[in-house]
Amino acid sequence: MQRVAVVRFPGSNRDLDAVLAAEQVGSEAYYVWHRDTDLQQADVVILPGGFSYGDYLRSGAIARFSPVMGAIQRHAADGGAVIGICNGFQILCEAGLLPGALVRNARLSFVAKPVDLRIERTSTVFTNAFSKGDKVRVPVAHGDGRFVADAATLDRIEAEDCVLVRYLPAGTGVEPNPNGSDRDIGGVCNPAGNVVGLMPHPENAVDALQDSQTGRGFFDSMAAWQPLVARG
Amino acid sequence: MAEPRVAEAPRRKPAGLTAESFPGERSVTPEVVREHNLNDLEYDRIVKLLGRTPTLTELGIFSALWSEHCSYKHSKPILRLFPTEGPRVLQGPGENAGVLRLPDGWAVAFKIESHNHPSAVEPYQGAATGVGGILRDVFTMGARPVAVLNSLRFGSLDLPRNRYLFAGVVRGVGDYGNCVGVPTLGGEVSFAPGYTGNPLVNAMCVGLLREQDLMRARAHGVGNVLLVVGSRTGRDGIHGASFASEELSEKSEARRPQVQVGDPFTEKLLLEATLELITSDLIVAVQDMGAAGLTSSSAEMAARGGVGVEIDTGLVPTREEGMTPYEILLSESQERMLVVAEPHRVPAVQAVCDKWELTATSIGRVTDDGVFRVRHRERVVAAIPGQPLVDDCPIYHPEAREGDEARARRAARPPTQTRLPDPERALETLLDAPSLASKRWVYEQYDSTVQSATVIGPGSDAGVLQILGTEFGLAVTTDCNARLVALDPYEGGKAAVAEAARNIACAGALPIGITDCLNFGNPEKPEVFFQFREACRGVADACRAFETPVTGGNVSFYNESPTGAVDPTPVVGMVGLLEPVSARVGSNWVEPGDVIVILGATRGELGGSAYWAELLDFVGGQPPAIDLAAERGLQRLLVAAAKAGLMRSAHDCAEGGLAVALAEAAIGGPYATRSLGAALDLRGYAEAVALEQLLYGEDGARAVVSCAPASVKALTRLAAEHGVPVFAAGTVGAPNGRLELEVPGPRLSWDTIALRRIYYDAIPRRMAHAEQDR
Amino acid sequence: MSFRVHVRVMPRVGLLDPQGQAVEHALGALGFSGAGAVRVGRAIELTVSAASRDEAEARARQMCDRLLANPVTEDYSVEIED
Amino acid sequence: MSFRVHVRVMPRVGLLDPQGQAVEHALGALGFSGAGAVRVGRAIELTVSAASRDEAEARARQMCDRLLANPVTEDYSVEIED
Ligand SMILES: Nc1ncnc2c1ncn2[C@@H]1O[C@H](COP(=O)(O)OP(=O)(O)O)[C@@H](O)[C@H]1O
Ligand SMILES: [Mg+2]
Repeated sequence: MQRVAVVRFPGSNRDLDAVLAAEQVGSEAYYVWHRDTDLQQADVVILPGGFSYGDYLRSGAIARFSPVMGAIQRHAADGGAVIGICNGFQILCEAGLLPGALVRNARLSFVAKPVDLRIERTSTVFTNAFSKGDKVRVPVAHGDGRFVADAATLDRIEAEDCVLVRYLPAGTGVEPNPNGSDRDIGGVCNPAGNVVGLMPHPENAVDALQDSQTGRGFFDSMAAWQPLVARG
Repeated sequence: MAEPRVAEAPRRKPAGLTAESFPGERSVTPEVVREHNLNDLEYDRIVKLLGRTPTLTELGIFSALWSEHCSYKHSKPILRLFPTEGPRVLQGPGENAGVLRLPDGWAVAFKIESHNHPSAVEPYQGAATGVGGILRDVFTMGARPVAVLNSLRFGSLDLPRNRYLFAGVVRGVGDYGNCVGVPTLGGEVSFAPGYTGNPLVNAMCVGLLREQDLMRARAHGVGNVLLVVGSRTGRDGIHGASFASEELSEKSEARRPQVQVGDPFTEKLLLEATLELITSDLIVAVQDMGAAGLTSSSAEMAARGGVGVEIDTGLVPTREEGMTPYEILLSESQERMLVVAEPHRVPAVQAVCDKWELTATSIGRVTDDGVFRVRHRERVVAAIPGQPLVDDCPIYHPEAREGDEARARRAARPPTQTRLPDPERALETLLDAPSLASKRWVYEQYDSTVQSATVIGPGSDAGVLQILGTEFGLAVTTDCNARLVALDPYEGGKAAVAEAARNIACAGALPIGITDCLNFGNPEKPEVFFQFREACRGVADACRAFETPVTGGNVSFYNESPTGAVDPTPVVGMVGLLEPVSARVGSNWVEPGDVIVILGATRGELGGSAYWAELLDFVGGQPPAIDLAAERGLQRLLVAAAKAGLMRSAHDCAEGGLAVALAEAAIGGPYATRSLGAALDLRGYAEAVALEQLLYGEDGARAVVSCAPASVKALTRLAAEHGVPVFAAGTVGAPNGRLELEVPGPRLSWDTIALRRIYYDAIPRRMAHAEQDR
Repeated sequence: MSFRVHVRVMPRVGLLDPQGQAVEHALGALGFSGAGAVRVGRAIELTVSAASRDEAEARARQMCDRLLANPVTEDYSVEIED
Repeated sequence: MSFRVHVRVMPRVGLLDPQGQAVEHALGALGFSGAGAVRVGRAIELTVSAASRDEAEARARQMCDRLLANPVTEDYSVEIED
């Protein structure tokens, strides 16, 4: 069975949410404390949402120095799957595992609501169960969710097909880009697709009683994922 | 609500009540006594109790514990009116939070607290630390916070200062709860002139625990160790408790304590560490260092346990150099806990705290002489008999007399209109009124999905969460219509409980208990104390009728500002049990073709209505008398109908009456992709009453529900069994269609898209440039 | 004339500064020994048109009092670039 | 010796600065004409123990490169108090 390590930093608060969603798709999920350096043969590592170190200074800026990050770097380099959600995404950008940065929302206030996304790339650990162009509605909950990078980096991200999902353009009945992200980017991945970062929270849209279940596809993808390289 | 306390206090005359003053400390003069908000009666009692003049440190201790905030000296006798018992009650008033029994060995702990004065001074930090305090009250009971709610009152949004306070408070509530990771599932906000200069900020927290993990803040076991856990102690908020117990004025401005700054990150670590300490049985007791910080937490834990304590302020980790025992004892630095543990457990306790990157420092021990003794290293700076310190504050029975002008307002009638407001425009005006309009601008700043248990978030009648791994859930709400309380405190108090229960029942849940936050003016004014007593009687009678015991709460007096006392605002926070959680019901129409049914009768009560307030600028008249039997019947009907799966939606009629309830059901939820039209014929309903009364009257015990055509018969039968009048008013119409009412006279018709825009834009458009307000 | 103004808005002395604490802790963990008393505030840069340097400073201070700093929790300082 | 260091971390020029825009707009609305080009960043103050002023500055710069500033979005400047 697929082993999913959910990393807990001081201040993580969607750690349980990640475990529950992983269990929904039959994965074996367990916590790894940020001071540990052993991922316990994880197939997938999830950096969950929250406010690691209170998001003080910059979101993810302090957590990225946690002892566990070295193991995560190696895991990713070996082709292992790494998924950063919200604060986890911020940490991956701060750590340089993903391009760009996540800064204060354009409207300057925290935003919590469902948003509509379009799946841009499907050959990744977190989206392979979708078809390109699929639309999903999942909640966001962040204050620093505006994805930014210089024009050259943005062009490279697009050229290398590293946009994971985009917010939908505004329209009737649509909950559009909530934070002013460049080019409506809501998530990115590395070229190989084994390291992904996503600002919205699919883990909060998997349960039958929740408003939307379309987040489940992300975790079905995770469960179906085969490592690119045989793990050494 | 202090008391009841355990009785096995050692009554033997405590020895060694000697104490010396701390070097450099002012001596205790009449001025100093007055500065500490202690009157002659109280001071004399202190001297008798000690058999000597108190040291300044002791004076500070008394002024904190004998402040209104800690002693409830004006409210205790009135609070005894509340029903506090019932088969579900595991913990009633007197602990950090009340606790009710749930199915399958689960229990719910919940409590509401005010942070009005700090928020008036510094809205962001005041609101943030208010949330922090109520979270700690709940997790010190051994419960994991699973929901927060917030009940807010401000003056009109036309004034920049009010916009500034509103924006700052909402940001503070959000930033704190979001960071700790507790979803906000509900609340309320309203705006009225009476709150200008004195906003109300009440925060409620709901937590879940296994019954066997229930923890009480009672120190016992002579020789056990006291530890402070969490943040260092600074000079923050010294005298906060007494500050919260006087009117805001230049005088209080001058004495304003240093602002407390919240650190939600440390709070999150404290939460995890505390729950780990409790569930692994490492500690005897734990209490938040809230108002009056170390003083109240240690003295109250000792009194509850009927023991003494001795603490050494020299051991408390401080943030600043040279803090005196006085400052250390009275500091209200946030994110600190006081823990009692058996000596041999201390290393294990410290290990848990260290894992969560917190420090735990031993500062004292439990003693057998019943004395509250404080030393600073070698020097004893306070030695006070513990039980009297907490319990013997004089209790006052102020005069209660209704103000003439309140009686006059109730008797008054709105100015006779040359022309009645156009009924179609009237609805638009009401939906655009900030108090009635959608609070989406507010709750969009609050994380409502974290923890994966949210079933219905903000924007419906009540918030609903599921208890993972079980079949049941909880519904939560806060409610109070202060306009009604101001006009008729007794009926208004009943109405607050009734509206909360209606909100809970509309979600399909059975009301099981309440916590209350009683926000009033200066109780030494007869008209204020009248409002207080009568409102409490109303709350008490309603709670008896609904079998919803009061498990705790908070009294906030002295909510006065240059503009006078705030509207009396007894906020009711209610919890309901939803079995099964899958039976939950939302408040918006779902399906074209569904039948719209009005439950309950309409006499057309406009007294104290939003219609009169918003359209005629008239606040007056006799508010509706709340028929508790009818309310109870409606609640039970809604619960039964939900269980039987007969309803697609249910929404209570409250402010704005039937018309606003219909409009809200049509408009759809905050993220609905469309509104729904409807065609209703009200001509057969409430024939005797005039049109404006029919549409905008605020009679209680009513709800608008929709159901599949096939369910109408069963619902009607069920309603008859519960003695609730039913009227099938029409059917749900097309997406984005029109809302059409056949009434006596010309048909009324609204474009639901337009109504939706008005309802959701009302607050955002007023707050568009709030960043420039101060 | 116009002047480039640098405003520094810092948390009041004595007030808890959780952000400063966190940064101080992190610097220590990164092996930067001997870094202490860290405070984190806001830096605001703006161009102010005024007849003189003094007037520019005076106006900047008014802006701080009215908007840029929260008198209850923050202190500010103003510098004019030359 | 120990030095008081003032670090200013500002959003990279060219990068959208909504906070700066909001402040600029608010200043205008409050009647402060002729205030423009507002940027809002972070001010960090800390004490650094070092043998010399230059060493203090060098160490502060290391701290910025490692932690205090994000090279993707921010520029920083360091000043030593005397
Ligand atoms: N301060 C707030 N925080 C969170 N939710 C809020 C707040 N104010 C209002 N709401 C939500 O908006 C909805 C409408 O609130 P309210 O006007 O009190 O409705 P009702 O009259 O049914 O009580 C409810 O779901 C309520 O929880
Ligand atoms: Mg309500």
